[in-house]
Amino acid sequence: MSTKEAAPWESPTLANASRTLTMCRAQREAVEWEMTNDPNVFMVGEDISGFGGVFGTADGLGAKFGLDRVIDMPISETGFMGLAAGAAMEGMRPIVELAYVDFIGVCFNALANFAAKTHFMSGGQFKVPMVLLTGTGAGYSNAAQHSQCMHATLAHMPGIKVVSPTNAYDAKGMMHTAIRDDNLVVFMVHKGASGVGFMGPLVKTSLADVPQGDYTVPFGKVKVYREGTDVSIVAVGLAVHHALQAAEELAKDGISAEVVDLRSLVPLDRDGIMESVAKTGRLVVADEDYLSYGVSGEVIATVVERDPTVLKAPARRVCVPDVSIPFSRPLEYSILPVASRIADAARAVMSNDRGKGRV
Amino acid sequence: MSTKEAAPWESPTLANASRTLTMCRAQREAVEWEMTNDPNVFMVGEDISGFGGVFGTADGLGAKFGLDRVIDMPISETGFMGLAAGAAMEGMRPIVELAYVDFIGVCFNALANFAAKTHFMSGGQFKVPMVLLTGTGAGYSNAAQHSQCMHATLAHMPGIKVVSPTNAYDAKGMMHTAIRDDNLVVFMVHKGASGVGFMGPLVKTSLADVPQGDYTVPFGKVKVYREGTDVSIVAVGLAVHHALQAAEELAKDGISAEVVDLRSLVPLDRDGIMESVAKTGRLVVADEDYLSYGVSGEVIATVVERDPTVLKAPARRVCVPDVSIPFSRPLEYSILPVASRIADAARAVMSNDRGKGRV
Amino acid sequence: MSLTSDVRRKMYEVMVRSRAFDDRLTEQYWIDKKPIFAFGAGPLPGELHTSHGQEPVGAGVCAALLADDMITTGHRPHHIAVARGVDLKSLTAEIFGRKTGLSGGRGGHMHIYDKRVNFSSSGIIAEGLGPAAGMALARKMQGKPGIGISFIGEGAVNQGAFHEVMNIVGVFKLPFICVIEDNKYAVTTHKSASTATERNSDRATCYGMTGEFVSGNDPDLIYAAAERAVTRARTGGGGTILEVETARLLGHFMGDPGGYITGERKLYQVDPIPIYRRRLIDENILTEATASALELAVNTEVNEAMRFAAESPFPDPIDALNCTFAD
Amino acid sequence: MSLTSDVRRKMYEVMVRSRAFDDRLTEQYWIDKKPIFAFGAGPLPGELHTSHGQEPVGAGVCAALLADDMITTGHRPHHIAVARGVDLKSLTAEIFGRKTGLSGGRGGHMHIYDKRVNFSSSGIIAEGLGPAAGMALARKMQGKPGIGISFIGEGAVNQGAFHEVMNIVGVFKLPFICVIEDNKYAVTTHKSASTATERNSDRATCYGMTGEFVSGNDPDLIYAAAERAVTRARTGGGGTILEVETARLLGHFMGDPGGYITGERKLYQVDPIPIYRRRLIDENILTEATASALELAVNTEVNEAMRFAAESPFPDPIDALNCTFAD
Ligand SMILES: Cc1ncc(C[n+]2csc(CCOP(=O)(O)OP(=O)(O)O)c2C)c(N)n1
Ligand SMILES: Cc1ncc(C[n+]2csc(CCOP(=O)(O)OP(=O)(O)O)c2C)c(N)n1
Ligand SMILES: [Mg+2]
Ligand SMILES: [Mg+2]
Repeated sequence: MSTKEAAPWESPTLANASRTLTMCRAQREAVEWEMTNDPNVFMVGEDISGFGGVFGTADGLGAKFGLDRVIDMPISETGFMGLAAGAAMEGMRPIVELAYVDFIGVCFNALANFAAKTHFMSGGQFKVPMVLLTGTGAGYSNAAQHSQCMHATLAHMPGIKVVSPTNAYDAKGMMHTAIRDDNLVVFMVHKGASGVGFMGPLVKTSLADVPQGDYTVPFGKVKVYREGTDVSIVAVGLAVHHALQAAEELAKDGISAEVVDLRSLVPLDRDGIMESVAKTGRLVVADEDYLSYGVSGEVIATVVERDPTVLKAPARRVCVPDVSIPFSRPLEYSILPVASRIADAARAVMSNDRGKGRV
Repeated sequence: MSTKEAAPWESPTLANASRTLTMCRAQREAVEWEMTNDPNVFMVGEDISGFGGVFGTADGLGAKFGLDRVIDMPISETGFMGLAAGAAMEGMRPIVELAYVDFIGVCFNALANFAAKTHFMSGGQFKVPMVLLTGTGAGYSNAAQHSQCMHATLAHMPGIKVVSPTNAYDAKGMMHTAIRDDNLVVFMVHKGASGVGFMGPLVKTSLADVPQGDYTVPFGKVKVYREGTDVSIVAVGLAVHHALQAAEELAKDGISAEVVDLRSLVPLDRDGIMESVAKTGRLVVADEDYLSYGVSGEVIATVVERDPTVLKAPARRVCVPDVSIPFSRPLEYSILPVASRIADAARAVMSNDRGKGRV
Repeated sequence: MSLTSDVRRKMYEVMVRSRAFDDRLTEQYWIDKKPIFAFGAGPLPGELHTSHGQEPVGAGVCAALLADDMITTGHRPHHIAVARGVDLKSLTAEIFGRKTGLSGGRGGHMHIYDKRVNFSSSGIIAEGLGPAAGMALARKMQGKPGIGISFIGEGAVNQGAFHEVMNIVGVFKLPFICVIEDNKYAVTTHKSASTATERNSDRATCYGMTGEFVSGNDPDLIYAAAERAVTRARTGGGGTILEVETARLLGHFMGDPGGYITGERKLYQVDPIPIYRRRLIDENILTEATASALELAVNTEVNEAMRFAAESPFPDPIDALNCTFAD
Repeated sequence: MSLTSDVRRKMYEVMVRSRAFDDRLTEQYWIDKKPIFAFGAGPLPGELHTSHGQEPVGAGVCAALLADDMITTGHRPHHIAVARGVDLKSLTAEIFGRKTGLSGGRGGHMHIYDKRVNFSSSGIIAEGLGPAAGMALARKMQGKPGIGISFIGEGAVNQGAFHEVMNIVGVFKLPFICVIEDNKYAVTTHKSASTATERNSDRATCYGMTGEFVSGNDPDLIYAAAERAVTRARTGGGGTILEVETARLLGHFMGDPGGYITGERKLYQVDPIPIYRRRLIDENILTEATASALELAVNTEVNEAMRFAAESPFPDPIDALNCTFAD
């Protein structure tokens, strides 16, 4: 496809020789490396062979590896999730793209009851090494059925590893790790941070210098993006970038915020969370998923089942307040965990003001 | 069907004139009352017309109301959940039976993306008054795909009310409330407490005297089964009965446990939780669902975002430790929130022993 | 009903209205989306799937329906909404995310609901099928008139929900029509690469339904087939799978240049509106003058709807917190 | 392969083994479940779906397979597992929840996995179809032999997964066989009340597959049809939907008295094993003496498996905490 005709889902290329990449470009390198070096790795999904899928992760891979390894599927998610699981049971390492995690409801059984439980139910006889690459998140007026995060929906079920990188370096390294993992790994990337063409301006803090060759970033370790002493902002996905912005704002008020990226929900780095909160004594959790029965509760509980006395003030959560994602921009932005809401929550925690700022 | 030929899924009848009922008998009365008094109420599900469904909730209703109001469906859960939602949008009040909540993965989209969001997405134009009656829980060696609770899977999604009565009085009153509610209500009953024939001995604390006529039990209020001063055991579903047993044991050790039944996960009675924990200063959450990203974290977070200082000791959770439910009895019982595990957790909380008892 | 001149004029008008609507939206859509494309930018954010080329399906099928009939559809709803008579101002305002929109801005372009005309659309593939069947069932149980019609794309047929609902329709002989808009593509994937049968209407026999295939993207033929299906449904003759060959003239959504539609396949991307205009003039149903007058009137109406929407206030943020539950 | 006397004797033996296996399990199952029935009670807790009457399907199809072929099935797996040659001792021990079981007691009767013979079963309706197709795809990609076979019930056909996977099989021409065991009932629901078509094999044309229907619950005919399907799959002829009329002689699961099977419908509940025995003796494939000897040997073998299982230790509780993730 000529540049003029470039579809918007192609990721913009950054300055030519630079190795500063977007997440989707970085992921793509890992996929390409693995497909080159391991004949068992292949991709399935909708509209991936010609157009690289909605994330551009498969961009050009159809042409390079052929339609037998980058396989376009009918709109039959139950069918092809099951297919991928079966192929994995026979030694293949499928990477499946589900463009929007919102669609998971049509194939949840194949993932959570079959792919996730086969290793257990078979007493370890079968492994199901597969990666589910899926896009999360709101912020571009795509409304209730194309904007969800559903972090907890997946992380709650046993047998699924759930990761969500927030920058290009991690994206590539964690994609290598995911493909080499012998389990079902759900790889969630917020559309707003992925660097995919149709989402407009790049999120600067998601760009990173990325080594050329292969390398792995292990699962189950938080990443402290920014150190601080007053309050820990523990976040996942795009909310990490909002938190970084909030931390800048807070710094102006003399509040030193530590920004902790969970990166991986399963396994969860409970020690890493505790370490930060024990240091700062204050906790704000920022998550674009729904508030109740989700990541935010789990992070808070993690601290409290270790030691509630580390908390100098009530913990606060900045999440989507248990409503569907609205279409209209002012409605949508009012319920997302944007920087201003996170900063407000942090300020409230600092002033130990227990009334305000809670959704 | 003659008594001799009684299928095991029929609930045993208790002493004749007595109004002490099992949950499934009590629920059935509410369904029958509503079907008699509201022509818009009808049932759909698998194997309900002749045999009353796996819970006996529809027992005899097929014969009484005919196959046009107690409708047997093919094994097409996506199809008939969507069908029920559409009927509800046109003013009907369907009660849908999904025998085991484990099957929800084949129809999660129709529920969580459609039925649950239609009221919101239509700006209030359409209502979707439907009840999903479903069975939860383990404890009878039915293994990984027929033993789950999945409380949080449903409660996490906006637009779904999620309730789980634990005794016959509540079961009937909450069923009336559910049928009259203008929203999707998921009515979860633990098979082990429902009193259904195939589960063997009845759980005594689930039986209750039940008024003959109709009455409602509101959603969103915890029920304190047993008052106590030392530790709050907040539980849901069958774990409430385990907690009651644990409380008896604990009493022998001189520990006064308060047993709080959430009854309703959405809406959640956060004040009710706080009231109990503020009083006792100690918290154990017992839930047969998976530990992480679930009810237990939400309950703990609820306390901590109000006031962490009420906790005299770290909170503890007694849940399924993020593994699939194993078939073999000793494996299964080792991971369920049985009374002994709950009592151990409470004792640990009392002794403020932060090391032991956590899964 | 039969294919009178009035019906045909009406169908033409509906097609023109739908096209004008999509054209105006397209203009709005590109504001602030150049030079850097971003779904979220400009006065009309989000994905936008216009119906350019598929107008005959909405026009032809809806012309055969009565007010009581109930429609569900999916992510590409405009031509059907317009043909059904969804209020144009509230529809536009919804797509602009305004307080005056059908759902007060909560829904957006993929989630169009207008209870007054029994219309719903939502964005997950094939998800409207079960609800439309359920609506039909409800009316049957209530002894009220009305059949259920669900529009899906040819790609949506491969979703399990299609199979489940068609079988339920067959078993319970529900008054239901599944309209399959076969525009040959699901995003970039051609029907031949995704579907093991050429004509999805052939599947009807497996479901105790009647199958009809209409080729040519021709409103007159679509109307006739829809009428047969409607009569069948109303008279206890059961459900119909009505597959209609149509054309998606643009990309999957705005921003997709559709460069993968090449060679012979381009031949099928023919605009049906000028063809129908020509025919109605040739058959003296319209004259050049009446056609132009109609087009002018419709364009004025659409422009007014756009103005109404653009001038309407945005909703209050607090509106995000209501309508989750009905009370 | 052809229908030699050896094959037929082997099929008879497999049927007898499966029946003996189910009979012994049934005895065990009822221990401590009377007078009060409880799924969870006794040495063999949980739901138990035996295969009484369906033995010809397992025997007939598996006789036509090679060791490389891969099977998935569902909640009623015994006759297929036995026919496939799943190790009887480890199988029994698994159903008894013992450490020596195939999955160390984690899986149980609905979740039978034996990688050595490429066998899997799991308990959600129709969930094995996609995996079997994927296994077939894997072998194709690896250039290794082996076709995918998935067994489902006639009730499972109404699950969306059936439609999705059959279409995928057709589009990609996968070496795959879907065996539908038509025992007429899904729990209490008769096929005629749940399915809008009489023969599910007729659906094959919609999926670019070949359909075969075998009536009579006859192992010889099943074998022949399976062989045709296998040959087709191995030679690039694509997939087959093979529907086999069979009989569920008992209730859906142990404890279901099956009282809803009445009148004419009872006529179809005929035990296929004595009929086949009679035929083999009549055709001089077996004698009364060799048949009895075979039966005795098989019963001894089954009894030994039961003893092995009963005497095996239970797993350690800690085993619940491993095998969630592979490392
Ligand atoms: C379950 C599900 N899977 C995938 C998508 C993404 N998606 C949106 S439209 C579309 C293509 C639909 O093709 P078709 O049904 O032919 O309708 P058309 O766009 O041609 O009108 C896809 C794959 C979705 N919305 N839902
Ligand atoms: C998705 C799903 N829905 C419902 C069930 C419960 N269920 C188990 S077996 C069965 C009947 C299956 O009938 P059929 O496919 O004909 O197999 P058979 O029992 O006759 O062998 C049902 C409804 C399930 N396991 N999974
Ligand atoms: Mg299409
Ligand atoms: Mg059956």
